[in-house]
Amino acid sequence: MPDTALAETPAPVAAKRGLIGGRVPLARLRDLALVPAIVIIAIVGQIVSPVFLQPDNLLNVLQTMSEIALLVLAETMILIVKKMDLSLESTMGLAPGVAAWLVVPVGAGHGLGLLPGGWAIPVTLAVGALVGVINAMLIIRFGLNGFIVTLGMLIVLRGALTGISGGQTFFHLPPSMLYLGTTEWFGVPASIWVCLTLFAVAIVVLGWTSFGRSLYAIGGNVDAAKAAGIRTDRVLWIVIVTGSVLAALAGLLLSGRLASVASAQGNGYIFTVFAAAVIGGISLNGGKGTMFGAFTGILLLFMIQNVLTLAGIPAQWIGALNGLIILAALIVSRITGGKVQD
Amino acid sequence: MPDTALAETPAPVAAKRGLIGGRVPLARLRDLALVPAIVIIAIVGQIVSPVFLQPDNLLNVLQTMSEIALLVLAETMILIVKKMDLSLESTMGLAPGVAAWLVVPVGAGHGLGLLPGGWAIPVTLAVGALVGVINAMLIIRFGLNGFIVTLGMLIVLRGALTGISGGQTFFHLPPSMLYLGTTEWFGVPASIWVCLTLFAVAIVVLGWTSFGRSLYAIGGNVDAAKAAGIRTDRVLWIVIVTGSVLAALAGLLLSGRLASVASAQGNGYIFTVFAAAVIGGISLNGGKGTMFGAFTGILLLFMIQNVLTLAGIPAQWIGALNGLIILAALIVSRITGGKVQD
Amino acid sequence: MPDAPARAGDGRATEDPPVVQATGVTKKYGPTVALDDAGITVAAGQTHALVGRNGAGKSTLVSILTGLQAPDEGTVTFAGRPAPGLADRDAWRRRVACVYQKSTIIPALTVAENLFLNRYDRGGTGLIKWSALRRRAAELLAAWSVDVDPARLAGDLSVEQRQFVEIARALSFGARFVILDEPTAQLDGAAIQRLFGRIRDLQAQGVTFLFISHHLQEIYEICDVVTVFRDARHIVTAPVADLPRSGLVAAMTGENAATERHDRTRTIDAAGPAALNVDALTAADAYRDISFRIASGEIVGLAGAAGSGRTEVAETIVGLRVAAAGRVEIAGRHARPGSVPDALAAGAGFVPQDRHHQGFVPDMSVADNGTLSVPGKLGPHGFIDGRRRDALAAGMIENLAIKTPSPQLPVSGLSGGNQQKVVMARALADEPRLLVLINPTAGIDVRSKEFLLDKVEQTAQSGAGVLIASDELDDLRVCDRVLVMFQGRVTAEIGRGWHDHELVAAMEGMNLDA
Amino acid sequence: NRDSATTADSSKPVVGVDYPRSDTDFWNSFIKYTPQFGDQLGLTLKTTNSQNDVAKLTANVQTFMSQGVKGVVMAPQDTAAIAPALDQLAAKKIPVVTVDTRPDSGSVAMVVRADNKAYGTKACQFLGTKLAGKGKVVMLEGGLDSINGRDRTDAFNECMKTNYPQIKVFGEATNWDGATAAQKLQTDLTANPDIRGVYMESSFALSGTLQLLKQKNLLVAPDDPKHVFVVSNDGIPEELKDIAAGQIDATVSQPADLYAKYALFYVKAAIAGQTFKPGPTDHNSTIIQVRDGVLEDQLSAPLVTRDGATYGGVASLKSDDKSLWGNNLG
Ligand SMILES: Nc1ncnc2c1ncn2[C@@H]1O[C@H](COP(=O)(O)OP(=O)(O)OP(=O)(O)O)[C@@H](O)[C@H]1O
Ligand SMILES: Nc1ncnc2c1ncn2[C@@H]1O[C@H](COP(=O)(O)OP(=O)(O)OP(=O)(O)O)[C@@H](O)[C@H]1O
Ligand SMILES: [Mg+2]
Ligand SMILES: [Mg+2]
Repeated sequence: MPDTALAETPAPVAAKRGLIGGRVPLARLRDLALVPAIVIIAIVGQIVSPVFLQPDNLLNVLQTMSEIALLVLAETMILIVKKMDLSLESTMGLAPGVAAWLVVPVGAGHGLGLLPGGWAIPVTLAVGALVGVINAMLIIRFGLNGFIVTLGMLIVLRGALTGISGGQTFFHLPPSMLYLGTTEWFGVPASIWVCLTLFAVAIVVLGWTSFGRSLYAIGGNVDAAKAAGIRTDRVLWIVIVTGSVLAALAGLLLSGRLASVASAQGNGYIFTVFAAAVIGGISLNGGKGTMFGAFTGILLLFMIQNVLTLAGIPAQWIGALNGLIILAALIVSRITGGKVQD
Repeated sequence: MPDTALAETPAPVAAKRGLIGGRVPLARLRDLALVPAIVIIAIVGQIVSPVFLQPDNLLNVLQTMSEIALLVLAETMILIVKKMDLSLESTMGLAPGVAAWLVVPVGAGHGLGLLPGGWAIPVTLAVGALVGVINAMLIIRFGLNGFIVTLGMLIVLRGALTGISGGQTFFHLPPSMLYLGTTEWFGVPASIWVCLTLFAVAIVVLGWTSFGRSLYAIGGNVDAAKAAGIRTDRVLWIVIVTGSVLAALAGLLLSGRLASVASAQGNGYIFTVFAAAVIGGISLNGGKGTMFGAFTGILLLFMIQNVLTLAGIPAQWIGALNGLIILAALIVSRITGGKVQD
Repeated sequence: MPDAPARAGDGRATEDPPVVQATGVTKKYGPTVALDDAGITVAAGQTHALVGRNGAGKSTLVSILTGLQAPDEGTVTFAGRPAPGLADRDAWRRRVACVYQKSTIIPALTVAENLFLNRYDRGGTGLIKWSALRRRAAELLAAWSVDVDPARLAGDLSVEQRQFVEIARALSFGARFVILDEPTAQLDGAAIQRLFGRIRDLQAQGVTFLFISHHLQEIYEICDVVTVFRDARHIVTAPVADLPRSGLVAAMTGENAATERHDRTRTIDAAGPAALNVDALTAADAYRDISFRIASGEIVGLAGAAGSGRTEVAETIVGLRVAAAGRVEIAGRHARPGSVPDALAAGAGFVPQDRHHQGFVPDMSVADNGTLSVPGKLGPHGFIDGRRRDALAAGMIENLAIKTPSPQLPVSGLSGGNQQKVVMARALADEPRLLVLINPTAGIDVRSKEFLLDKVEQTAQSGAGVLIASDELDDLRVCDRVLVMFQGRVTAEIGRGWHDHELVAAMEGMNLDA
Repeated sequence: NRDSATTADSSKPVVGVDYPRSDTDFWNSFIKYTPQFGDQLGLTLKTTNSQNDVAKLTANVQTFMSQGVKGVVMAPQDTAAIAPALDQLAAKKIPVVTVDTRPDSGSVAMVVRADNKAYGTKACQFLGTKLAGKGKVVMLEGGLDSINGRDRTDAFNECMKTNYPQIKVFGEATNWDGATAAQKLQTDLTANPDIRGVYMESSFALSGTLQLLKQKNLLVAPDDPKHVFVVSNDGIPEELKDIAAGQIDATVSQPADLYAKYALFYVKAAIAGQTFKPGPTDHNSTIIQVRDGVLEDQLSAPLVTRDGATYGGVASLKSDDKSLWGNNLG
């Protein structure tokens, strides 16, 4: 809300900032809001089980979160420009699903075997891009509300995967689809490298390039962005389509890791994605939050899950405990982050 | 956009309005945006199966949608004041779940048997109210973002139900819990009466009382509402708590109809609830839309499902088709409803 | 068209083509005609004023002249050459810089980034160099003597600071032609003078200005030529010297001879019960120890520069803020601090500072907005009787001459002046004993302004007390006395018949006794 | 192929079949078999899909009644909540056969299912024998809210406790989701590298588990001391292939074909007014009376292993046995 400056002299704000932040702008402190929570969870984890801080276990956490982290990355970009994409979770299943359907030979793997294995990755990414184009067309070109469009798409795409797979799991994926999900580079799973690299790239792009800054400008005030000469529609197209392609990539990683495409792949992930982004400080009203914050958000969620698993909490109470910790992390992070949220 | 003042003599606007609406303001025409879609579905349904328009089948549609329609009613109120409650779906399960847990005798029904059967309904509604109070406290009092708070609550409450039930279904419910879900009044199931009555009340309250009008004022511009002397916080409290109580009531109806409380009761309903509200013309940005519109939204969704069931669509493709029809309904309704959406 | 397109700046013979020329411009928004075959010619070096009532099409012309929108018909030329394509924003920005009426500041970004949005400093890697950017921003702000840390979030700035950031940004492009759309509407006197000083410097360097304002005296102060728009059409262009104030107003309103306001005679019942009694009101960071009394029938001004605390005092009285100490009595009743409903119940009527922010709900109808604070009058038991509401609204529309085709029109569809009238109508809806008005005429054209102030006087005449918190001299002229605030304290009380400079000096904290 | 609302041929009674879900391999096989056996038995089928939601199932039952079906086959995944729908069907004298689950109350013509408790026990016996009664195993449970999942979990735990008390079981709820299962298994393997057995309560976790073992270099021949014994559940073709290839060690074959076949067989019989008595059947199973008015045909769900040996008293079939449904699929 541009108009909310009530007090004509916001001197106290400045004073407070001096107190906490010194030379570091508050905005940047905010990115670190979750760091204390992460440290606490790490300590608790280590107390619960000495395994927690072992490299193996940490890699395990990173690997299991890598695919959903890509969804968080995509959603964060999209939220920053003040749009929304709920259909990412379905794209994550459908894109590799279509590839598997076309590539996997007839028989036990349930595919059609129409294309050679090498086509799998291009097809996956192309399906992702296509979904993005449809979403962008409906949202940007026809001016439909992003929430409803992508909610509709979520249902359609999920249904399409059930349809082509007949509800069955595709097995016998070609080696190209398995590669990223299974290889290790320098002793660390490739999917971790991919995830961390993409986050690093996104942090740089969003923080230090004019394309990245234009995302914030658009999310903050689209008319002002237009007036400043930003081609807002083009940026929105790029963001939405890239988001879907990233979701397809995430699907590829997950399919590779599980060596299969289940017909329910990705179902329900969008809740976690939003929770991570929002806990990580991304505003649903656009223009606010950083990639680093989003990353800490998803990291925190997966660390909590890992600790709960290690602690051997009775299965029936894991859900409630998980929720409570998330809620607590959220409240704490917002209290330390200061001020009423929007 | 505050600055888009129209001309001092916006006569042309009036002319156009006259053209379309006559004495009916355009805003009210919008409420009817889904009526053509409903008529089309009804015709298609009748062609697909002569059963469709039989009273039995229509009552079936109404009864099946009655519980979720109450969630839509609750969410509509909450969206109009520009808040959000994702946790309604969990409240719908937890509230009757707690009642059953306390009331159902030890043994086959999985309960504790601590309270006599008559307590079931008060306990259900009290749990609903309690959830509402917690949400309201976190959102209004502590200024936390409603989306995240209720997303957290969704997980916590769902987990709590799994926790107390151990994942099992409560049955052997006391007669008081069964009553509303099973009785018929004048040959029509009680839950239909309850649902229609509450919608009628909500239409009157929102359209013709100053309390209802204050909801729109708050959603449209909360600062202006405050400056106009509306006790905004109090109204928000009432809306959020009432929403949760309605969700508990919806849970009661569903438990009564199914004579049990499953530990997954309500899971995933929130998608449908949002889809219905938004298709029905409720804006996620607050201050817009009517109860009648929301009602047509949920009615349309359930009619689509019923027609698809009657048509005997192959199981795998029902999901995709359902989504496509929703997407189409949405696009059509927004095109006839006119103008770019927010 | 009454006049041929301006042969502007008669005095200075210009062989150069005009800096900008728009001819035959028509622009429609759906059924609304915002510009109808209108045009303007701005010669090089000129400072050209553009005036007209709310909704006359001024801002629309600005958006066409700055390439934000294409006209439906008509042409725009810069220095004789056709305007660049809409997509080529950089070409536009080389030709013309603009401070738009609507804020183009992005609150979530830092001041530095707002200043250099989309034209960042890049290092060798192609990445943005934030330190260089901040340095440049600091220099730019220093040049404007705007005391703001460039690393601050723009959303945390005061309205005035934000306005200056916008102005500084517009002028930093180095364009030789600058458009300022109501730059002074949000500024106090001192700030306006600072802006004008800066404009004069640039004028001396030959920069051309197009200046839009509802403060007519500013036109006379810094402009050479004035163009008047009315009802989307071009009416007249003339050197300011040739168009006295009355002629200007007549051109704007289409009526001859703007009626001079006659002083109404009001009886102030000084002995009777006070409409407002403020006693030792203190809020730690805004104002200290404020005490005054308003009798029924009395109009009291609360003047002061931005940040003097006048707005905060007024907001405290109606319950929008809570004071740390002190007491407020409205019509003899102690209102619970921080409760607007209580203040309204005690008999207050209220026009908030910024109508867009606190004044109205844009998507609600004129009738609903007008009756928002009087639910009790609309029907029994909290029900709303549509006919009663519409009748009440029709009364307001009639009484305040609100131009609207129907009470059902959403307020967002009204022009600014009429929106303000709706807010005013609501304040008057419950026959208030005390009327509290904050900047009641901001952004309102002259005609509507006179009209609203006239209504205020009428209200006082009927026995209500009025408090006007404003720094607009026109608003304060209707007051029986003016309390001047400076840095949170009441520093002077001035009776009727003051001179402008006297009041301005008091608002700036100069001690006149010295 | 499926006959919709055409001529109501009296010799082809109309039967409503509700599929519980269409997003698992097992139920999709069931969905494939149903029309086949429907044709064979001369039935006209109306089918619906309740997507694992009992509220949808009751709505579908209403629809069946509006459509005038003579009998209903369903697989209520929530065995308690289905009671009111069963009562309504009973009131209309429409016989019901439930597949896979047994309703907690109400009467049905026949329950066609395999004994889920036996699945858990068989898996436990196999793992217990293979591990010689000691070590650590992970059980990837289904969803807590599934009765079949709970039966398998309880039976597995129970059997381990009584027969192999030295074996430590890590039970992990997975919500029938492959990615969740992989995540939890990975955590367990990290914390306890000496885990030597995995029981997956359904084939959903199959390939994720194998990938993980591969990543951890634990996918080795059965005679290697590092070998992790994997028992799956369902008997889909992929599992049988993996057993033959030595990747996993056993599965419990849940007979999707027999489910479809006998559900339709019993519903047709019930429409014709035929009744059954407890005792052995002609298809290698036994009908038992589980409570008054409820008969259950407990189809055999054989343990499948590579060698077809007997483990802890449980006989098994070889993975290439022609009687397994997974070897007869299209
Ligand atoms: N984006 C828009 N959509 C629809 N109508 C518009 C839009 N922008 C302007 N208008 C209409 O065009 C007309 C001219 O508006 P404009 O903003 O140019 O007036 P103005 O002269 O700048 O008034 P003010 O003095 O209040 O700023 C008005 O009737 C206004 O309502
Ligand atoms: N909008 C912004 N305004 C100011 N700083 C920002 C903004 N966005 C990001 N930054 C921060 O600026 C920091 C980099 O600042 P720094 O002054 O080091 O820039 P630089 O480009 O490396 O310049 P130099 O190397 O000359 O110091 C990063 O921490 C980055 O997060
Ligand atoms: Mg304007
Ligand atoms: Mg640096």
